[in-house]
Amino acid sequence: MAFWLEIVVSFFLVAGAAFALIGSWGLVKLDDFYMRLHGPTKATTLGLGGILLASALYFNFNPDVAGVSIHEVLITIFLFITAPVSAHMMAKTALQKHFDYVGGQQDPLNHPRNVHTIQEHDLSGMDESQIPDGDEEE
Amino acid sequence: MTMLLIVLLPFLAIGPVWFAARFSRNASFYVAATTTGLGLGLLASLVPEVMAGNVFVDSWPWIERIGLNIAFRMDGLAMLFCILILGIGLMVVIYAKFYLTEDDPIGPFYAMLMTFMGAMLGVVTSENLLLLAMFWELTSISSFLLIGYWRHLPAARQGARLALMITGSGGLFLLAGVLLLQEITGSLELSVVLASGPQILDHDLYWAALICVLMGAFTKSAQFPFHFWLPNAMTAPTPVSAYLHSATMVKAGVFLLARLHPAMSGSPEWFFLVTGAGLTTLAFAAYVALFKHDLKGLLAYSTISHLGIITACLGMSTKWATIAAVFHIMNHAAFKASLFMSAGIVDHECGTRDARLLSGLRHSMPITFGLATLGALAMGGAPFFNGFLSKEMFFKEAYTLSQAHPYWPDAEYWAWIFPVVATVGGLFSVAYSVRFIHDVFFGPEAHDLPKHPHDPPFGMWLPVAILVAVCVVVGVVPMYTAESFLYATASPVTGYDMPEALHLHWWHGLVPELYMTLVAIAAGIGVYTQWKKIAAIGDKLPTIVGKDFFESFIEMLIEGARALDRLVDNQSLQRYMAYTISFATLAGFMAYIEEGWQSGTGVQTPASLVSLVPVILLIAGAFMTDFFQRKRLVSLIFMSVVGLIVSLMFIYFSAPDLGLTQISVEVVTVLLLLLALFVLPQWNPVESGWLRRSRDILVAASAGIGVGALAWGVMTRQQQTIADYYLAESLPKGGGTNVVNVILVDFRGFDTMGEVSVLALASVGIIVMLTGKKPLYPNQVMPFPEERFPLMLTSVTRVLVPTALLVAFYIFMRGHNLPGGGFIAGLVAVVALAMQFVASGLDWTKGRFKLDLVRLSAIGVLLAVGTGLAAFVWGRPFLTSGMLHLHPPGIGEVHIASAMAFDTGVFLVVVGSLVLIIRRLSRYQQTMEVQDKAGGNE
Amino acid sequence: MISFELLVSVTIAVLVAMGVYLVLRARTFPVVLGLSLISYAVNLFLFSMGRLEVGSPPILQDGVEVYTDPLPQALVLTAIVIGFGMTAFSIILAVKAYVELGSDHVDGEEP
Amino acid sequence: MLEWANIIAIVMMTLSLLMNMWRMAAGPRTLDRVVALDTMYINAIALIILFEIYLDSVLYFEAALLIAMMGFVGTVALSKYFLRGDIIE
Repeated sequence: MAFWLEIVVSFFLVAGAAFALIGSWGLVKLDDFYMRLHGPTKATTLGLGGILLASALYFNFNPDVAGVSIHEVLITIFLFITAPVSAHMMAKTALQKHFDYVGGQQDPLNHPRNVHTIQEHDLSGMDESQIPDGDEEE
Repeated sequence: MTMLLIVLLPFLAIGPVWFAARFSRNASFYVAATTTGLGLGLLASLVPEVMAGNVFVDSWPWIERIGLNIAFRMDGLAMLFCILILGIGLMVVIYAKFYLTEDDPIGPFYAMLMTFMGAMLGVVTSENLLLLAMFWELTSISSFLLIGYWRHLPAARQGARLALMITGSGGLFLLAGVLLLQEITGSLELSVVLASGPQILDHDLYWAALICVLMGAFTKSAQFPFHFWLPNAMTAPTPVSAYLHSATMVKAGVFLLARLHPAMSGSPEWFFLVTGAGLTTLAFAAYVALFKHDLKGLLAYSTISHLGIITACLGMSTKWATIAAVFHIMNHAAFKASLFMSAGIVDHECGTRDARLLSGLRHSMPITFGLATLGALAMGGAPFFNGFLSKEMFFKEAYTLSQAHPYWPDAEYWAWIFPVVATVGGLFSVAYSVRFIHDVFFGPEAHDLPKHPHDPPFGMWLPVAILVAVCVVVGVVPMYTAESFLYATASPVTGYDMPEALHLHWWHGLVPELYMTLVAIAAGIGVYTQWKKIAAIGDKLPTIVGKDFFESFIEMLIEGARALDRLVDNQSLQRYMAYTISFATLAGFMAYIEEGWQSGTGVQTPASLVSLVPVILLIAGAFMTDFFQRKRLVSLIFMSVVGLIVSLMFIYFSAPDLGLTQISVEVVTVLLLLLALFVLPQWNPVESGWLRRSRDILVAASAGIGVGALAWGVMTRQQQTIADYYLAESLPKGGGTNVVNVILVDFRGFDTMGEVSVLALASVGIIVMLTGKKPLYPNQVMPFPEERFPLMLTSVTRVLVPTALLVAFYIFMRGHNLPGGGFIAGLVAVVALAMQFVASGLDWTKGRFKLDLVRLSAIGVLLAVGTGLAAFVWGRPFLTSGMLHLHPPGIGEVHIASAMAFDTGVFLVVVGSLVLIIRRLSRYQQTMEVQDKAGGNE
Repeated sequence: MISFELLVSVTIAVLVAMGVYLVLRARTFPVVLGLSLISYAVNLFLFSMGRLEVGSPPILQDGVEVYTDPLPQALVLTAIVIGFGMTAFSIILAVKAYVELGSDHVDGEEP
Repeated sequence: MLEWANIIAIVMMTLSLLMNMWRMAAGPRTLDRVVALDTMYINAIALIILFEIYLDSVLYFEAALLIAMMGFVGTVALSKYFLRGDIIE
């Protein structure tokens, strides 16, 4: 295995892992849900991308390992399509559930820009305590 | 061979008899009668030889390991019983044809009768004692069915149950006795057992064997104190009573005594137990019989009493007493069967058999009157009847006992009890015989009977007439009719130790037994004239009704079982589970304590610090699952962490297939549990106190420690593996390099087939559970009138689902050689489809995915089975796989093994069943939502 | 010394203990979760009967001599799927019981 | 060098797994736990790829692929549960 390739692969490995670690660190450290969502969805995804890149380089340009591996490409595509969608879903949920966020801003759904959304849907008669999310105590 | 045929014939006739009844009652009757007649004919071919003193033994090995042979023995005793069973059987078959009404199904009746006849023939001709015990139980079962023939009558059902329980448990005693005899003599063959009499008597186990055998005999022959089932069995149709309860089945007990008489008699135990039981029964039952108003009840107790005579004779066990017993067996069968049939005729024609209602029937039923009177005279022991002869012999033996006996050389004053009890029994016997005739046929003519009485059709009284004729002929001229026959039949019972000649006569001069008879007759008639006064005294005496005693005993057993049940099971699953798990854990620890637990000495794989982290995560995940168990959703999330880590562990420990399966199953499980959770409550209330919780923690911890210790103990020991075979043969025989998959679809394909069938069955069960009308139940309302299907999600899945299905296909295709295969591919496809459901809803998907899922899994199962069956075409065993190697250009080598088809079957079953389950559950919720809304609008 | 054998044994022990505790709860849902945990433990236990090997999966390759025992893997694979069938059946039983009886207590009625 | 890089990366990934677990346990909201779970799935993919490089083997890629797919489906299903209650309508 060429030395330069080893350097490149090692770099991507460590860098990718570092990004992933930072993502998780963000998940632990940040103050509210909306902030915390950033860590995993951005940093960790990017970190995984780095590791996948390293793996692709390692397996495809390494004479010691026979064959061509396109799995990394597949995984990367898969991940890069799905990660935003799942992040979107979670953010949507958080908005819907009126999660507080740090910094004194009001509930995002009460923001003037969003008021019409509320009017469109008749929320009266809905008992929100019945929303299933496992947070509330009985 | 003839003997086998005689026994088998009735069994062979069961089907035809039943079947013929579908055409006409007559057809069924003719088949039954012909069979019985044929049996008699076959028997007749053996009679001359047996009369000459020959013994036939035929044997075919069956289960030699336990000494069970199909072996038959035909000697005098067996012949006597065969004649009784088949002869009286024929009478009963004819009689029943007329007795049963159009409403009574005749096919089952004759079928059961044939079963009983065959079983009875088996009992009396068995050479092998184990075979005898088997037939013995079969008689109990078939008599249970026959007694309960009128199943709409509660009394019939109770009587049948009682009879089965008493005689059936007696049969178990008999089985034990038989096995003890085998222990003593080393053989189950009668010829051996009969020849080793002294050895049996000297053996330490003689007592136990004797008790067991006597229990069997006494229960069957209704000897005191097991007599009470017989009167209760009188709810049976009269042909059954006549056949089972007078002539044959109850005789099985005395048959057994007679059969084993040469081997087991001759000890004081035998003498006192058997004679004591016989005499007690004789006097007691005769006394009770006098006060029975039901004619059949009277006859039933009379039967018990006469069986007592036979038992007592066998107990005395002298040469002449034994001969008397055999003689009385045949005499009693003749007169009692005829009397039962007469009682049946009276019942049939008058609509009642209550002696208090019946009166003066001699005018309207002259033929019946004549026949019944003759039969009753025989029963009462009047001179010139067969009953007289055998009873004389019995009296004589009883008198002899009072004079001297090996067990008491000098005449003892208490020994007078034998002739006195015998006479008293005879006295009551006379009394109830007189009552039977006088109450029913004499006196003023009764006018308030349910039916207008008249003589029955010819076919009904003919059997009675034949039997009565036998009684009279034997009674008048015994020396020409019965002497040689009795000699031949009694020989095996006495152990071939017979007097020179029998010289049966009804006049022996002025001997003690004649006085005893005269006293009995005179006093009997006297008692009858005063019977109402005596009955008044009798009513004041405390009575023990055996049936009630028995019922309360059974009640006590049931109550005890209930109490025990309440003790361990208070309808609480929690408690039940706690007990079960604790017990299992305790049992495991017992093994540790007994054998000592120690870790093995095998090589251990050192672990790095890094590998500690997943374990910590897993433990944390599992712990949190418990910690948050009251918040169900959170608990579920933690459980899926556990699943993730477990699949990582599988991957790490060289099991990629397992990792793939685990992670896919994990997600499908989460989907399913989420679907379910939507219906179920979101939280668990606080229910357990600290005591309950500490107990549960204790139970859980000890179970965990036990299992963990076991795992540790196993893993640290050297392994004996059979894996090398699979690893070596996977490629040459299974045509694949992924050994796990080859094992699944090839080596252990049969197991896999079973497992996919189970999966398919589970899905069918789930469909059944979720089908039908759903009850309305308050449920979480839809919280947000948000867009139902987020646009981004929907758009992305348009791309992802086909990709995922492609991945599934890819994993499936390579499964035979690389990690993958039908199970995993199926799960991936399920997840892909579930994703589609989540993103676009059921209706959208259903419009584009038209597959009958039930059919899909059915096709899968059939495909798996069909692949297995295809091997038969090439003459190979089930599920042998074939292979085809193709080299299409550009792709490389492609193996097409027949295992591929099998794997396709697995794939289809997994997809069909799982998608079905998911779809059905979400449909279920939708239905409930609709109902909720409808309910809210009203 | 920490060995894999020890770690896996501890894992199995913890899973069983947690599973049993959940099985002893009074509501159907935790019982189903507990059963799942126990079936993880059982699968791991059966799997570990083939002993623990790292990096030698039973996929035949040229030049590779050491393979782990494939037989427990095959057994556990079907066990996982069947275990899923059982979980599915029991959770749907729980749903049905709740809908029919109006209570998800394991005894079918509120205490 | 690659070996060392690999080991460092593995250590970092396990550390981030531990952090995810911490977030999962701490909550405070259930949705936080879902995010943590999603992150765990992604970290698991990374771990598997690192493991492959460590072993020089390509036998585990399908596992990584499947975890990516399953993680997505799981997260989406949970989110849908919060949004609508009924995940399959």
